[in-house]
Amino acid sequence: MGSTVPGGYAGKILRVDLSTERIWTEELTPEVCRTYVGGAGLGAKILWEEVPPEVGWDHPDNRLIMATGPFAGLPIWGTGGLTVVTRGAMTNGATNTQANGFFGANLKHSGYDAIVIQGRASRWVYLYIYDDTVELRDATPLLGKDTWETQQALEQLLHLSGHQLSVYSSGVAGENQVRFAAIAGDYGHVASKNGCGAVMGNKRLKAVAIVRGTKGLRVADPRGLMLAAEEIADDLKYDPSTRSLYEYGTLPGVMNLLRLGALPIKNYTTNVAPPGVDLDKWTAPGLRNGFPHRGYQCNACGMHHCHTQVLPAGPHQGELVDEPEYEGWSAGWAMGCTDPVAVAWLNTQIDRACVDVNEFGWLAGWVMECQEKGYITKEQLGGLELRWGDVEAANRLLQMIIRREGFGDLLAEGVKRAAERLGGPAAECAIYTLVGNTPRGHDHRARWEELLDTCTGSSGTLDSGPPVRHTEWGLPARFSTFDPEAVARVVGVTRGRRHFEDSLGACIFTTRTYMATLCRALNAVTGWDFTKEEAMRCGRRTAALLRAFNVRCGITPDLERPSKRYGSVPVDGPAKGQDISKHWEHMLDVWYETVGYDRRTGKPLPATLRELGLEHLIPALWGSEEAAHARR
Amino acid sequence: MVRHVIVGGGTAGMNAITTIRQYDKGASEIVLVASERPYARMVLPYYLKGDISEAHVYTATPARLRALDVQTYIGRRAVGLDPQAGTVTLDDGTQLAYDDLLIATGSSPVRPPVPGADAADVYSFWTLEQAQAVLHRLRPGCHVAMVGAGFIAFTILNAILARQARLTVVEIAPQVLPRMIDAQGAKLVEEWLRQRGVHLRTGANLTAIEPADGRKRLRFQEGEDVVADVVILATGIRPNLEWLEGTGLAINRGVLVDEHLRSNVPNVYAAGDIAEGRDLVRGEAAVHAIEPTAMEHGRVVGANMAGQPVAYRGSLLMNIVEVLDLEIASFGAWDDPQAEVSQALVPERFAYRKLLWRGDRLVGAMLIGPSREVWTSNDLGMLKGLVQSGIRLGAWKSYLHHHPFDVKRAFIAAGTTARLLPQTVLGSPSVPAAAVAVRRGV
Amino acid sequence: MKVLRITPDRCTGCMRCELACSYMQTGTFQPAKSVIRVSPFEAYASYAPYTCPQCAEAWCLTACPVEAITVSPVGAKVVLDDVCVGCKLCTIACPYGTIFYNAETGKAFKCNLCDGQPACAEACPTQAIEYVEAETHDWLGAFAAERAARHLTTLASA
Amino acid sequence: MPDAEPRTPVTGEVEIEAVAWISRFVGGDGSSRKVFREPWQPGDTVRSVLQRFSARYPELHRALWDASGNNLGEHIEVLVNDAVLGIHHTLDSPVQAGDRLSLIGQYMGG
Repeated sequence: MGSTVPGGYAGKILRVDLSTERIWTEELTPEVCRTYVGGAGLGAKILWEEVPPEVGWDHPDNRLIMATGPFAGLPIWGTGGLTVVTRGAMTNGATNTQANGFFGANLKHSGYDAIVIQGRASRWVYLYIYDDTVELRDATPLLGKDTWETQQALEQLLHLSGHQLSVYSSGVAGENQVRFAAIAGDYGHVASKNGCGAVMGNKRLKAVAIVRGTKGLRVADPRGLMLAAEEIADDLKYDPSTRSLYEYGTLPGVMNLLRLGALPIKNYTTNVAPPGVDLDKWTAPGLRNGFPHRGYQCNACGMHHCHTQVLPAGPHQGELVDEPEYEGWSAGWAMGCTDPVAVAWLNTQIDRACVDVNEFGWLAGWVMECQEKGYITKEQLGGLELRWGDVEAANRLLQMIIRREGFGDLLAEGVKRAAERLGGPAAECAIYTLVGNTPRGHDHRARWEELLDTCTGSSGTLDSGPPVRHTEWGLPARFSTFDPEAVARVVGVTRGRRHFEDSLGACIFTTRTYMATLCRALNAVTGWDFTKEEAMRCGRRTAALLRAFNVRCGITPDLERPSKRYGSVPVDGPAKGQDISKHWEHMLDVWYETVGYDRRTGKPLPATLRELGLEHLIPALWGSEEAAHARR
Repeated sequence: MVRHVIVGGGTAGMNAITTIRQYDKGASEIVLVASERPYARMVLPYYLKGDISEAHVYTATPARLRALDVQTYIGRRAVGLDPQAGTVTLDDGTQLAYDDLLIATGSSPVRPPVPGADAADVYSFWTLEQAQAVLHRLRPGCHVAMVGAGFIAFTILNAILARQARLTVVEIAPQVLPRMIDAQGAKLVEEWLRQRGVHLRTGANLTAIEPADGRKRLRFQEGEDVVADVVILATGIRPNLEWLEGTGLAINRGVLVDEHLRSNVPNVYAAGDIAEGRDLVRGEAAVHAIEPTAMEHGRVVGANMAGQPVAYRGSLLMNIVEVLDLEIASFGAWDDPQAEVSQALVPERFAYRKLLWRGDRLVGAMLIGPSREVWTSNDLGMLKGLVQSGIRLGAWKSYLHHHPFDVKRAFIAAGTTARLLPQTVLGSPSVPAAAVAVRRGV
Repeated sequence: MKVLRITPDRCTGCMRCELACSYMQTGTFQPAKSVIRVSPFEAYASYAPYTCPQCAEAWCLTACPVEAITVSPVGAKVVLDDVCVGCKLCTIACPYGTIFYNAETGKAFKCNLCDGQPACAEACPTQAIEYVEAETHDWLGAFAAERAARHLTTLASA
Repeated sequence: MPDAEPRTPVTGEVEIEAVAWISRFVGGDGSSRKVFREPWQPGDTVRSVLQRFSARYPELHRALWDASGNNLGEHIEVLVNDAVLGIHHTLDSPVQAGDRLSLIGQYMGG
């Protein structure tokens, strides 16, 4: 253990060069810890420093960073995950995307805070980590296996069971560099955004397998840590805004968003549930208790969030599946499927195939609509009939995509590229941003804050996320989602919070407490004296780094807008008639001003960079500092 | 007042004394004859390694023996037994009359029949005295030749290496630990030792030990000589039975005893290395010259001598030794040639499990794995529990056959805990030995 | 006496008990040194912690050649660190697999019920582990037999 | 002295619907929904009806309003006749008999 790092840190970054099969470690300095904390912050720093613009997502020099943070492996709820930072395949820009489970805890207990992978292997390998034993091993026997099979195979090979081994892999989708391939592990935890799994596949890295290590983690103030952990837990349990999350995870989202007009139904063609759907099955208790289920929590987590369930009926009765998150359920609705059992099955097929569930939802929904309207023919799909709600057909499409078979090869490029390739009326039905990503599983036409956030995010997904305890920043408790000015300001002011959360090595669901509370926990772990202001500055620093990275990669503000369908006007439901397009430019004006970025070029302004301690980016972004001064 | 005479102050003898007192609270006379001050032989390697002081080695201080109200003949050796008269004769001619007698005289090391093996400066490592002599000779950088690669030899490898000595181990058998693990396991252990700088020579037939300029030269039937600064012999032990010849005691490899550890001679019991009693797994009589058997024998015989008719289920053969943080253990019928075998080997993790089956019962097991591994000591105990309990594993047999490393799941799901909870030796809660004392004058 | 009552149905496999336990035992968060250990059943869908039953006639205690294991005021069988030499006889004597050897300290270690305030029970977010007055019992057997059946069919045949 | 009070002429009711999770705060089990009928009073606004209603359910009150008790807190969304607040209605918009107010938990996913 590095003697100088603060409490909570293992003190080492594991470096792997797949081209040369060289493995080494790098000490983490206390300064880097304090400045970037970990996870997304640490990843952003490395990405900026080591991936120049000419290194695209599929260049061997691209870095695949799997980082934890100071909370990982400690008894704070939900502290087993990892944050993947890389130059992603969907936008060819930055991504940071989180998965949970036990990867992070196991990595920390083996003595590492992060893994940085570069190069491309000359053979398929998997990375084996157990304390000081770190090896690249032949992955030939694992090829063609899905994420669950890969983990099972390694458990059998290594003779380890349960949480003694964490395996994160990218499935067949990763092997075939499907653009929206994800990285998934621990049976149901997915870092899904921006094609991080395609990067993994491009590097010929089949999996990362970490044995629960034997090293100890010290913290500055153990008693303080336990108290802060309890404080966070109590807040999650008892605060009205998080109580339903505590009891049901994201399940309540389906009914809530349906009532708000934000549940995406049949590829944004309606916001009203079809008649005859038993909506009681879709309430949180309905979804939870409609299946035999058991809690399946991440490291040290007391939430009743992640669950495993057994399919109670249908053609796959008796199969064990991961209880879908809201996003999984909503992907079903996007395809017009209103049978929870069918959606639950499909969701696990998507996890195992290892693609982003949202992207697949939009893709399948889009193909269904296009086939119905005759824009895509059965012949084009190799004889496949894809009718609304048919999950078996959707799974066949999924299998075509991950193997890049026939039309699947085009669809494997994701919604935007496939739509642009097809053009015509088909393209007009497709949901995506011009940067190249797609939204979460919401109808953002009834959630303007997330539409703006999704388009302006630098990570291939939304950056700010739903506002959490935003009154901490002087914002009003409630704002109308259709108030362009208020929305843009909230998204701007809260930008950085999630980056900070995503640097801690904790799940972004268990950090839904006050920033001040998170700081108390962080300080107990590290011995620092973070205030919520410093924490927010830290998060904004990460956001600015990722933004600077994207600008350097050529992602400019003109791409920050929704596709035609994505930015259209709801035709029915609670948000009928609301039209964001009229307000779009103004929203961007307000947002840019709030975050301190340049409206024209997208760059963080020199003053912003200085405020965030990122002066060293100014020459690279702005040329000489004088020029920058002259500009602003 | 009943008079118990205990010959031997090792593990069996001391456990017997403590157990008698636990039951009778002092209502009997106890006489202990011991050739040395009672000490724990298992602890000698740690003394040699320098982890503990000499005082730590002793199991029964004079104060403890007083507290237990034991009359002692320390430094005395029993040389004769007259069952008709009910007396034991000591080496100084003392005659001790007994109402009942426990023979627990243990065993002694065997020196190989090789010229020079009996020299005074060729050491055994059995008694405290011998351990002290070896200790005295070990210097950093000195070259130690260990003759024998069995359990006893292995218990002291750590100590020798911790003292920064160079080590050569020579063994006549084709593998190390021939009476504890199979050839496949031995290969793993040998590789582990070689990687850590131990020089191994198996299949080595020693022909002579000769003086060589203050050092010793070991000659072999084949291959180069070994010149060492210190030679330690660890070539086996045999029970100390000589003094019992002609007494009418039924003796096979040891003194044959029944389930109450009684010999064929009335009022004469035997326990520990010298006793040949029931083997738990195989059911037949066997000498188990191991510490756990000595302890259990001592407790059972103590209870019986105190008038508690405790029947002993039998002793389970088990050995554990750790070399440089590699755990090596075997249980029960680990070498049963008729048993069905399940095994798995992960060479890169130095992990090995071997399970031996009769029907769906586990009759023996072998385990090798690094100490730091989470499941090593877990599996150790659970394998012991499965063999000891004799539980039928049913469908779990097939599971264990495919997953010999996943002992825990099968152990738990078979309900082994419920089966084990009532399976005890004496059937009464343990009392720490230090808490057992005779209250005089009550 | 008060024992750790385990209700396996409530366990979600979060391993928080292992973290809390290892902290109490070693001063660092180091689950490899936890003396309560969570086992998977039913193809990963269910988990349950397992620890020392504090059996009355304690195999570990009687096996120790140097009397390094004794009974604490709360009835736990505890290892006296300054007496233990690390000979591991207790680890092969205990048929439950719940006494361990620490290669770093060279000592045996086991559940000591944290002197009457077990950290695992306090840390468990679902009350799967409780410290209550009860008879020691095979808390997991029936649960595991039922839960693990699925695992037998799905994996053993592989 | 109820007789001395001027009687409020009740000419209708406003429907209040606690959806799914929010029904927990008004005696429900969190599944499905719970519907109440609140007597309409002249001059009622969205705010006044909700304040009157939530006064009877302390848990709901705490979740629905901010510290001032006058503005919505961050936890519950309000629909008026199935339209999100902010489209046709604000908190100060008049409510008519027969209108329906729906209370929906804030979405915490994504």
